[in-house]
Amino acid sequence: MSWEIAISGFGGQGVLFIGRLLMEAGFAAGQEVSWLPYYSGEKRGGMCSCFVNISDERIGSIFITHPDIAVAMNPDAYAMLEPDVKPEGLLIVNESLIKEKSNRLDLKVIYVPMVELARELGDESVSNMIALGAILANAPVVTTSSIIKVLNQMMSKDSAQLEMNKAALLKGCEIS
Amino acid sequence: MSWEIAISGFGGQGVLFIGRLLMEAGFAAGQEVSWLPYYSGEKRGGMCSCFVNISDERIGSIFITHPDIAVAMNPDAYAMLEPDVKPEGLLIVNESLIKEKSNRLDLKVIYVPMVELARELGDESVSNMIALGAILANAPVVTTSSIIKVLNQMMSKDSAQLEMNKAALLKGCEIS
Amino acid sequence: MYNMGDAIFHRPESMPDRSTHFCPGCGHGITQRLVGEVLDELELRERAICIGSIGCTVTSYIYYDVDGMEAPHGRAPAVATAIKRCHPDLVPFTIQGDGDLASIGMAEIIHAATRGENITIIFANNANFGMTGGQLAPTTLMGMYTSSTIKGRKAEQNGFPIRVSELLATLDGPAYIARVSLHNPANVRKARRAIEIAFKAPMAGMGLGFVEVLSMCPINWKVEPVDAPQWIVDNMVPQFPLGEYKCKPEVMGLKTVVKE
Amino acid sequence: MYNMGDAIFHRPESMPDRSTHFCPGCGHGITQRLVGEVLDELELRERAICIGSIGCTVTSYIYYDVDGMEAPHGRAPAVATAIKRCHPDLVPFTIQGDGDLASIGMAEIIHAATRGENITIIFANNANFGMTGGQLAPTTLMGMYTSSTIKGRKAEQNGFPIRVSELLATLDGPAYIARVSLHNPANVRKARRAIEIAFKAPMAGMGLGFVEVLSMCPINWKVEPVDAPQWIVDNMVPQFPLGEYKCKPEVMGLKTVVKE
Amino acid sequence: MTERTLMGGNIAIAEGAILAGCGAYFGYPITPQNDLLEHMSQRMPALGRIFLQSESELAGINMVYGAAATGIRCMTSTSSPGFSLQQEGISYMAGAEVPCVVANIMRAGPGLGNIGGAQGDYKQCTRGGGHGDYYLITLVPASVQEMMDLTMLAFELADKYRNPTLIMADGFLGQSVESIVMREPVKKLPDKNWAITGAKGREKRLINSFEMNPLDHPKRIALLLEKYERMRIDEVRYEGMRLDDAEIVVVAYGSVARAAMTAIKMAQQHNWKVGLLRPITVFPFPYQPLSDLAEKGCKFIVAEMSSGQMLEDVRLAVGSQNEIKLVNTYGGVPLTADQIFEAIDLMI
Amino acid sequence: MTERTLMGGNIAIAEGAILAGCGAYFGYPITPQNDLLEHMSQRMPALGRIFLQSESELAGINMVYGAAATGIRCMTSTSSPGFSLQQEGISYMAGAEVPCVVANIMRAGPGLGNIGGAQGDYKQCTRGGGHGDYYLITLVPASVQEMMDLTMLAFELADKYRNPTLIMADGFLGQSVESIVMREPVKKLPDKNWAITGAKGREKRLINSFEMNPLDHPKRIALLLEKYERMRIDEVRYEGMRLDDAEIVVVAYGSVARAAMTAIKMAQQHNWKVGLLRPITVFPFPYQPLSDLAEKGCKFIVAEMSSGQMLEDVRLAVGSQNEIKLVNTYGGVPLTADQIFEAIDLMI
Amino acid sequence: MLISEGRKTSYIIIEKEKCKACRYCIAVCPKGVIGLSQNINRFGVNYAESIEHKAHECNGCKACAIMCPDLAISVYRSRIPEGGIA
Amino acid sequence: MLISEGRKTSYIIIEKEKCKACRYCIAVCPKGVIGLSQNINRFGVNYAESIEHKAHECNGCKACAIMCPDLAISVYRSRIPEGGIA
Ligand SMILES: Cc1ncc(C[n+]2csc(CCOP(=O)(O)OP(=O)(O)O)c2C)c(N)n1
Ligand SMILES: Cc1ncc(C[n+]2csc(CCOP(=O)(O)OP(=O)(O)O)c2C)c(N)n1
Ligand code: SF4
Ligand code: SF4
Ligand code: SF4
Ligand code: SF4
Ligand code: SF4
Ligand code: SF4
Ligand SMILES: [Mg+2]
Ligand SMILES: [Mg+2]
Repeated sequence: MSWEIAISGFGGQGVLFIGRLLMEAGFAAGQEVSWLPYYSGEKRGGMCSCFVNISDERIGSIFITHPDIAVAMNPDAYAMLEPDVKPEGLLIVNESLIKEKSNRLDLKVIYVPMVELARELGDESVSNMIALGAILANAPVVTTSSIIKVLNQMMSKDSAQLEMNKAALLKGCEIS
Repeated sequence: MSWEIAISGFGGQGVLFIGRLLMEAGFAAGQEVSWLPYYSGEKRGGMCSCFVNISDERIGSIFITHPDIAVAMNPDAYAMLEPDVKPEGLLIVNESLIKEKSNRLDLKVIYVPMVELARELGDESVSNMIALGAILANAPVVTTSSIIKVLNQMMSKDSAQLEMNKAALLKGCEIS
Repeated sequence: MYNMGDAIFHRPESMPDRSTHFCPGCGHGITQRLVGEVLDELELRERAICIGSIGCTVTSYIYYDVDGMEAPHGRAPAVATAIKRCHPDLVPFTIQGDGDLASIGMAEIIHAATRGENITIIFANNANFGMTGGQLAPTTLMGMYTSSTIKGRKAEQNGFPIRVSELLATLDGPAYIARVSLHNPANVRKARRAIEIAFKAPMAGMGLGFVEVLSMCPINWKVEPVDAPQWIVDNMVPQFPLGEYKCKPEVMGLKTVVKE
Repeated sequence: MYNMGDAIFHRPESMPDRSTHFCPGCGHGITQRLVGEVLDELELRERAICIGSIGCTVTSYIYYDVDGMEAPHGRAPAVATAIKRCHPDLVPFTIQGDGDLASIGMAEIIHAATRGENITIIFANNANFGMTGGQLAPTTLMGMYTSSTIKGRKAEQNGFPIRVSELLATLDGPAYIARVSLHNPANVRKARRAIEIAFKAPMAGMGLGFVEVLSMCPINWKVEPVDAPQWIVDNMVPQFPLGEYKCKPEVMGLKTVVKE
Repeated sequence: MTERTLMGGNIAIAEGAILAGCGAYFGYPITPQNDLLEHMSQRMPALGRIFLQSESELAGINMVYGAAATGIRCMTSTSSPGFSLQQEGISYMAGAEVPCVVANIMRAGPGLGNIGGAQGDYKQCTRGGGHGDYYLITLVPASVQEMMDLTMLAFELADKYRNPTLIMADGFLGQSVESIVMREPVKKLPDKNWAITGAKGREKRLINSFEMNPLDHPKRIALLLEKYERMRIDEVRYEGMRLDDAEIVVVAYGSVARAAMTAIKMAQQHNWKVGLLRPITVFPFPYQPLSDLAEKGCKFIVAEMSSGQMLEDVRLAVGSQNEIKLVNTYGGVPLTADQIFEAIDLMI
Repeated sequence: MTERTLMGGNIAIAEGAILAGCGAYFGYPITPQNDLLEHMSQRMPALGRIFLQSESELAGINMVYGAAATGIRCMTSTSSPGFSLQQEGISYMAGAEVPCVVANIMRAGPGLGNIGGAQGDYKQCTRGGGHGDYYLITLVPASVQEMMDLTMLAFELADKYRNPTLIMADGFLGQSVESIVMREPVKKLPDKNWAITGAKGREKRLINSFEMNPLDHPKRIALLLEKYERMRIDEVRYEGMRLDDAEIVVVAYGSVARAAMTAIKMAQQHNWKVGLLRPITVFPFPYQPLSDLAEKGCKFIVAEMSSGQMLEDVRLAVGSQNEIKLVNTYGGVPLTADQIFEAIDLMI
Repeated sequence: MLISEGRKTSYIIIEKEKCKACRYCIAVCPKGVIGLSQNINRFGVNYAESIEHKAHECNGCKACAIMCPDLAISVYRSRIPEGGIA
Repeated sequence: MLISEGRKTSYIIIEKEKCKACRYCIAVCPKGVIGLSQNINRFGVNYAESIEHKAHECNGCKACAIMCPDLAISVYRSRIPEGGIA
């Protein structure tokens, strides 16, 4: 099985981080993985993307142009990703910032009001974790528990932040 | 007519200067000319050579490996030049410093005790002009008067030096 | 616009209406504005040349409605020198970071200074390489944490900070050298006046105008923006004392008396 | 060799028997010898690394019986820094000309100095680029004729000379900075002692040892060699005052009392 | 050790250097290689080795020159504009036969360009960006694993030939993370009987690129050239993929080679006979295998993130008989599998 | 004006620049081009133009960048190690499309090398010594007259293409003196509607190599590449001598071409059919005339004072069918007519 | 700059889309005129705004504008203030 | 370095092939011990030498040697000077 994942949004929306979590979890599951950050705008306030491969074979391209799974965190990301998701693929849309709806019938498109959901949890900055939850709920890339394991390791020093992230992850799983 | 001239000695023996005089005089006579300084040793105290072409045709190589006329001002210069002078060529040897004698029968070799002659004039530093005189006396490259004209121009500010140089030139012409 | 009343503070005319690309609380935004105010004040729209340096002020030229160009990392003083020499009527200036000016560009600033080039250098000292992620700069404070000194700057490993204004003040070429800070409105006002002199002095042919601006970089200092001004007071000012380090006698005359 | 009596002055042991490649009366020969004397004195044959700079001292390494290497133009302080950092037991030193150190190499010397590298820099200041034919150097005196300022150095065109010792003395890294001159035997003796400290201080881990030597270059000054020492007194010393510009307190202890 | 771990490309260079016994690192920040420098700033002192952030790339390469002259394995890393500044120093080291490793994590040029990955320094790296007759073995990793492995190899080759050796990678690869197998540290470093270490109990040694007697200089150069000739014979490295019956050969290196692998898989699904020749060294370049393929009548697609710099080497290898097409991007834009596939499609 | 005068090669570059309207010169001393700088230090101020001795070659090229951005014709000159230091700045200027002239009076490298003349920077000049995709028209004079003429041409081409242009000459030629015909000064300098001159009565202008939006960067590069393509088509220059019935063609430039002329005369005395193809531009390189000669079945002798750097270009032009031999020196040693003649003799 | 006649009123305008929420203005305002909005702007931050019931207390000291790194604040002074002041 | 007993004699030796005739030694010698030779050396210069009838006046002050840029001079001190002193 091979997963090609593309996640895109503003710098600061935590795009790289959830990509990293996916990679780490895939790696822990014994898969071949790659992770690539990609800035297509100014350093600050510009677009930021992240490409993750998780596969049981040697990985070819580290860029992903036709992802199996795509997450669009803002309108520019949506414009960039929506046309190129593989047929039968999964597209997660941050409904809070993206007003458009996809016409593609060959995709599973999930609209998630990430900002609002995160705000409900009291911290807008975890909308990325909501998005990650939405991926996990809709595609068997890695298990939620493997993500939580990685989170536990990475945030062992800040339990408040850890809990907030976990809560957002689970909310994302549930809601979508 | 084409003349290829190589002059070689210590830095400080005035090798470049007499080459320059030859070139200037050739130029004044309407010939094509080239002049090339060549240092084959350390900046100070090393070997210094000078290659002059005087010709009525477009000049090819600015390096001269087989000169028609060669002047060896010190032993290293002699070692370098003597074997390569063109058959029927002219070799001027600074007898004051070079003890060797050429075995080449196809050359006109002139031995000149340049240092002693210059010292007689009261200034060792004009031994180069003695050498130049020796060239003029033995090959119709340029006329002595054309050299004197150039000298007059170049040394117009220092008449003592000018006279000394002229005297050495003439002495070189006479003696050889 | 009578309805609006009189604008007593607004964006300088010389600065087109656009957002900055700096991080929240970055001092560069203030410095750029102060320069813009001086461009207005001295009516330099048609004479100024803004030379971008390499650092977070890399595109400082986009903020002014004046001709501009880039300079390779550290070389803005050389670029400015040539422009001024070729066009004495133009007013080249640059905002250089401490990495740009004091690290890679040290030779160029010293030589422009000692030659007394009639150019304006605003030296935005934020004690680190902002743009590349907060590494040690020659101006990084003793003990300060940076991304390349995670245990803090230590003398044995990294030596001592360079006090650039003091260093340049040993030279005969500069007309005016001052160190100012952006940590509160009063100091920003002083900075503004120093920058004005740093334009006027070279315009009058008196030599280099140089202002070192202690400038907030909250993101790399890892403090909240709102705490950054106090960070300057607590950490930078003790190691980089404020004040004028050089003011040629003839420069004194350029100072306009301002009521505090 | 009883017959010969006791040699009370002879070529330093560390200097193989060979002629110099310098012009008649060149100060570099004296400076090289003084360094050789110090290498002997401090028994550094097995620890010293001589780093050639680019200038007439380009091959200074051939004159010592110690390991040596070259450095690109102006970069000897960087080369020396690395050697010392990697091998604290070695004693890297270099003799740099004023073109090498103060023109192209200004950034490297300032940074080695501010970092307090434990290296020795002998700065042979002859107020011109000797090797390339006597062009303007950053240390060329006001009004002085050089092959690139044939009408004399003028402030408007060429700015002002850099007083390198004073400049470096604003930094915290150097342990010892002195300016000496070679114009007579007494001053040569002083130069010798300064050079000794400039070796001892970094060897003791106190920071950079730096000696600026005012040095004769008769050929490019266009004076007879025998008049060159007085030329220093008349022209250089007024613009480059002799003396110690920095001497960390702990360095004082390294000075041995010598009867004049 | 076959422990697998996740690692960034730049970090893998740093760790590879450490495994190879690199004793000193000197460098100056520049995107996209800052994490390499920052990683070294922590790791090297922790290991009792030398890290120093130099005041510039110029100073950095000259620090490398100094440290390397003492026989220590050492390195610097930079990105394109910084690499340009190091050309004089590299030329000196090549001339003085001092080994070192320089990693150039390329970004888009010319000039300030942008910080996107690129392969626009190919000619500069393979043809001597500095003055004079010299060449540098240039290794071009295509995975994080190779970032580590080729860095270790680079130190070996540098010492073997007493020559600076380059790691040339695009910024994308430098910033990517992949899983790798950790390598064993190098146990024994070579003796260097030329190094300047203090003339203890032996004659003095000199490291320089200058010959006092200029007439000796050509002899010195001749030795260098002979060395480059040996490199050309012994150090060509490349990887072939599906070359046996290939009608079209894609030539690509670095992250582009990875995209090419994907493109070739896509082509395979159409049963097209497409192979990949991936240079691992670009100096020396694998001319022979390419000209062998040309003999067999292959067509070639050169895929690179530059205006077609490697193209010239492929032309030299292939000659003018066979079709060669370039598919490329530049200016910091990645070259994708799609684009390469399209080029294949057009050629088929 | 057909006044003839004697002039040194370096001086002819300086005077050519002055005739071409060069308004500013910035440079740093280095043998063998010191007389060029010194000459400019007197001539430029006397003409009311700008001369400044920069603190280094780095500062020098950046001064050129600044002055040239204001639309002034300007230049620097240096020799090999100094040229290496200018690669970053040249890359910036190429990226920002700022015209200037750089004269590299080559000496022997790598490293400090020696001050003898050489042609070892051929690849550096023709293949982009700096980072990123760019090319520089590189003019290679073979006489003092051409030192002047090609310098004047260099200024024209620099402005025509808004690109730095190189004069590449060996130090021997730089230091030689020959008689030349003085040229007329250029009367009218081109208007530069892109230059930064103070935004008087117009919109502001920007000179940079950086694109705020990185996605625009490729467009900018594409324009550059298109420009280099135009150069390749329009700016190839060379001189042929006795090529009509040549069986052997010597390819040589600079002072070596002069030696080749002598060698060919010697060959002529044996009635051997030997011609000379002398590139006057080496970027763009005269590939076409050479491959035409190759078609005719010629054999080639490449004569150069380097390890064989131009050789690669001749190979690219000629392909693998025809015999190509290299005759060369390096390390600051001149290549003589004798040596070239000998190579001819061996091939005949 | 003393205005001797009439009631003098000052106020500020903050361009919310320029604000990056550094809070410098808030910290330096002697009158507590400025606060952070509940809403976010295109930078995704809760931008600064003049607090409605405090706006009239502004004394026109310009401290906020002087400290604003993002050129987001203009300061006005008017003798006859009109509505619409935010 | 006082030698309290015996007659102290100093003298110098100049290696003529090292001398470049800068005349520094001549200028600084308080005793006029040194002069230029009539002969030239391999540098082609009239090298310095200690003047025969002055040699014995040398007081061993070392000034000449200290100033010599070419390491051409050594200075000796002996209580029983032997012949061959040049
Ligand atoms: C030759 C070169 N080296 C390195 C860089 C990378 N670089 C970009 S900005 C920068 C540091 C900037 O720091 P500073 O000048 O202090 O500016 P700040 O960002 O702090 O305002 C560096 C090293 C570069 N662009 N070019
Ligand atoms: C990069 C580079 N630029 C220029 C030169 C040429 N160069 C050699 S020596 C020198 C100047 C030396 O002057 P200084 O350092 O004062 O030494 P001096 O000869 O006066 O002792 C220069 C510019 C060079 N070798 N390398
Ligand atoms: S990194 Fe620092 S200097 Fe750069 S924009 Fe951000 S706050 Fe300003
Ligand atoms: S040029 Fe000057 S510095 Fe160089 S050797 Fe001669 S006298 Fe000495
Ligand atoms: S002008 Fe003064 S009082 Fe008014 S909002 Fe700003 S800081 Fe507050
Ligand atoms: S100072 Fe400016 S950017 Fe900062 S919070 Fe206030 S308005 Fe916003
Ligand atoms: S030692 Fe003193 S007295 Fe003797 S020769 Fe030398 S300078 Fe004269
Ligand atoms: S000081 Fe030395 S070189 Fe000079 S004249 Fe005396 S012996 Fe000769
Ligand atoms: Mg900074
Ligand atoms: Mg000097």
